[in-house]
Amino acid sequence: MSGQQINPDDALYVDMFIAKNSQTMTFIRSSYSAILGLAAGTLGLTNWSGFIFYFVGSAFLSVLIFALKTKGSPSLYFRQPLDVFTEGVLGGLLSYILFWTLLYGIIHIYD
Amino acid sequence: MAVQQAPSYLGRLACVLGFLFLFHSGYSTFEHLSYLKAVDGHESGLPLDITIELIMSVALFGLGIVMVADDFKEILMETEMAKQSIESLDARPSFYAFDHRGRAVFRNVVLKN
Amino acid sequence: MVNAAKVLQDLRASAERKPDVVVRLGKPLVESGAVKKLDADAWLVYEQVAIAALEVGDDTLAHRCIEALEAKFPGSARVRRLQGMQLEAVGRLEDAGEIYKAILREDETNVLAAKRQVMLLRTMGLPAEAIGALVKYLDINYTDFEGWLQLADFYLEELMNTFVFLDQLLAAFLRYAQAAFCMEEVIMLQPQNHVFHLKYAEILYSQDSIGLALKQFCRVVELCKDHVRGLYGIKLCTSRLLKAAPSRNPAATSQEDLKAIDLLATERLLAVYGSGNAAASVKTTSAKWIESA
Amino acid sequence: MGAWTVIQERQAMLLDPAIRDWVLLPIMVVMILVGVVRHHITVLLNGTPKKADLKSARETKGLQRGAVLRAYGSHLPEHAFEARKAYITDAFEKGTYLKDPKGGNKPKGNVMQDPAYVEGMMDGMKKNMMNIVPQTVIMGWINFFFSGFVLIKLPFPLTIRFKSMLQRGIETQDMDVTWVSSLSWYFLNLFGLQSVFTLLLGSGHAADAMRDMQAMSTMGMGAATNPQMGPTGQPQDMHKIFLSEKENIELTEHEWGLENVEIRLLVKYGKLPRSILEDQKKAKAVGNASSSSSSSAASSHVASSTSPSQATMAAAAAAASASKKKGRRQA
Amino acid sequence: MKFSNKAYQKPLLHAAKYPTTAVNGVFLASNGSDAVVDAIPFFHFWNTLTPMLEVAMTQVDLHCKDHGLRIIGYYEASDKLNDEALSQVGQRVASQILQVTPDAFAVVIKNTNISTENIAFLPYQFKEGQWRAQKDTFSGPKDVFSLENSSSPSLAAKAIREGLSSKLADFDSHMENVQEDWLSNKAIV
Repeated sequence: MSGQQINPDDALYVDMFIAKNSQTMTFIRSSYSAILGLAAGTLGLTNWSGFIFYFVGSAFLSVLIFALKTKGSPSLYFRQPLDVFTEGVLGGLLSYILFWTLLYGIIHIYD
Repeated sequence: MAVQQAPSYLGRLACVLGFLFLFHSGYSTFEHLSYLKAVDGHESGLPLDITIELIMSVALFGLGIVMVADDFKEILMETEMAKQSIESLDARPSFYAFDHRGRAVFRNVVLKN
Repeated sequence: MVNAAKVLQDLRASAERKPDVVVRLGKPLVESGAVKKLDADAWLVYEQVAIAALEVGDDTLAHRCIEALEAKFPGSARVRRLQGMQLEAVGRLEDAGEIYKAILREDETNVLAAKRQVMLLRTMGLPAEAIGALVKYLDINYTDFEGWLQLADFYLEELMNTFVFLDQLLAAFLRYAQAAFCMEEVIMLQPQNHVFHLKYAEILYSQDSIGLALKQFCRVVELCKDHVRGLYGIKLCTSRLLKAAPSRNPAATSQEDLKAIDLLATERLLAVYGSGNAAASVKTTSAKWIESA
Repeated sequence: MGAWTVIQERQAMLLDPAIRDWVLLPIMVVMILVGVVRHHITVLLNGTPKKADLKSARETKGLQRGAVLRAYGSHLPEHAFEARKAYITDAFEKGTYLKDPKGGNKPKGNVMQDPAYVEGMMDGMKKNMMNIVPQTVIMGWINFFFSGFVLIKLPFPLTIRFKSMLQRGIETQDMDVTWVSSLSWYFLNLFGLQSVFTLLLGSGHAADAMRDMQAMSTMGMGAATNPQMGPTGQPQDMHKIFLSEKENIELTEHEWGLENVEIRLLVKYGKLPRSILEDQKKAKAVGNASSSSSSSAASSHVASSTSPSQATMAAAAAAASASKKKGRRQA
Repeated sequence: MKFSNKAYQKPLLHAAKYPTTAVNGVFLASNGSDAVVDAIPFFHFWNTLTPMLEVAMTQVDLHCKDHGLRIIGYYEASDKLNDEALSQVGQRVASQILQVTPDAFAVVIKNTNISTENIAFLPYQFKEGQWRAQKDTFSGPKDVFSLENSSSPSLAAKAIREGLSSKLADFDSHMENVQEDWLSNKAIV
């Protein structure tokens, strides 16, 4: 069992900053999914249209992050550049459903 | 390093405005629906203006929240290390001594900005 | 005001020791009371300004900061440590020692107080005892790389002093070897930090292990692109090794590699000096050095 | 299924707005408030870390020393690594780092008599209680007052399998799956409010539903994080751990990371093709395989490659390290 | 040895810029005269390590050849307040200078005098096989060690008060940022 090899090809990362960035991502994603949920509920979306709305909204947000936050070069901030588009999307889904249901119920179910 | 950045006031404004518009359109929808129910009309989709307001508010909020959030940090070790000087990496703040010349040098000096 | 707080924060983060700058910026903050607007950061600023004030001899300012901290956190070990430092600064070393002892009596694992005790011994002019205390501390808190760095510096500081009994060269060799040992521990704890490799490399060079030093200097530049000090180190080592007879040690760098590395360092150094707008005289001097070495 | 939901849609129930005002929203608000309050209480509780004693700190740090050497020893030159290896294996063998170097061999009889263990367990219990109690209370509150309430309807259809989950507390066969009972609304909130807490409290907050779930399953196991306790909560024989670490260290072969650093540097600056490194790696792998295939060949290989200069160097290094250690001890 | 204002001021500013660590550097004189015209600051950390000292010394040598100067002395300030002894490292460097320049000297900065009107230099000369502190110097223009401008100490104190020291660059800071002009330090003269 040999010790850890020094491999020049492995880029080295600052763990603290990886965590910090994913925190920032979670912050953006979760607040936005709550807002998206409110909007979807107000619109009275049901079934698939609601989920499609969420993913379209998330894609829009990803583009915003890509353009404004990473200035078009996500590899500087994420280990995989695609993380900009995927990180936190599924995590926000539960909040989205909650607020979607809430507003849908308040506006469209109750009289 | 955990350096706070100046908050983005523009971003905050966008968030607040987005939320207000969202609230407004939600209220409009509510009123619209209760009106429909009052006149016993049939629910058939929302009016276009409310839909547009909703979409706009969501977009505005997205823009705002992205601006409000902290900037990303560059995660490559090399860029981070290259930014720091030898003195800061070799620093040992818990091992400060006080018998150095600092007190003598600045004893007669009023340190002003 | 916002700006001063920001600079202070940067200085805290980088841990650079610029007490005069901190006092220049922090004094108006503390005296005007603007520091309270910084919320949670305020207490960090108080601590930072207090220590800096002690370093430049502004005892009233230090006292003010420490009192504010004492009022907020009565009896806190960290504040009492500051009070100890205050006593240290004015030369009441015995009283300071009592404070640290009291802190350790309550919590024997308080590393901050233990470290202060080490520095207290040094201030008392007992470097050997300070080294002993630090070695004892590191035997317990093995992972504290700051402690190892300090121990390395203690050994290097010893080099400044006059040796009475030992043959000077042998003594110097020993000190360098001890410092190198400490740096090895630091490198194991923080292998990605190029500065520690650099310090280790310079110690090895001082110790005349040029071959090893070269490899460490190379590692520095590998970890931190175009690191000027590292490149200078490489130049120095290669020129010495190329002049000397080729080593028979199979682990040593081969002649052709030496030449290639030498060329590379030359090229990078010239590029670094060429890209910035360094002063003309500095540029010509360094260029001459680079080409002659 | 589609047809089924359409029919259900037509026979929609009418919900009393009072339910919305007095049940739906209050549950949500209470959950948010409880989350915030609990966060602050947890912060307060964490404010007083318990004091460790010096000897057990030394014990754990000593063990760490071995682990660090194994993981990062490759950054050191050969002589430095070997000197440390020799020192640490010796120290571990003798139990230098043990709390009680002489009698450290026997584990204590009854764990419950060890105050440190009991304290650690109480600490973990306290934290877990902080997680469980509020949730249990809210659940009891909802069960007591609002059981059997239908609160809201999901805007999307679900299969029949979700019925038991969403309509807890309502025993009807025919109601559409998308109607949500009060208890299920509670669960929906528990998971969906994460983002709200992130916004209110910042991330890493204590009002984390996932943590609640874990707390429920590891109740009373708070002391498991204590390094002296095995996974079963039993104190372990530290000397045995040290000995096994010693064996690991002995098995660690030193492979110096700076062996080819010059080449790597040249590659980094594009002076040499990248393939050179791969060729080297392959050559090394082949060399290793052949040397391990027959031990006698390996030993002769080692013997032949040890040139006189190397031998003297190793001796000098050993001497230097010995003197260093002596120096440190004397100092 | 007559110290010009520049040669007196730079070491003090160097010591004031890094008040917590030991600093060192060299003095330069014109060829064929013993007037000390300039000083070049070297290091403020890792003073006991030799590789960068070698680089700095050879670079200063080259600089001198270009400007018709020679290295004539060495200065250092201990990090400890009351320490005015020439350190081992200082003795070694000064002895090296001595091999080339027979009139070489060393100066230890008196930390207590840095921002006062008093002269803050304690000169050392190599006599009878070792480096000895020369007490009773700087008493007048006829002395072995003297100041070209008698108001140099107060000028230096004023410069420190005004924070001029932050503009000084030594070899350590030059290697962190090659833009910094450590050889002539034009920003402070």
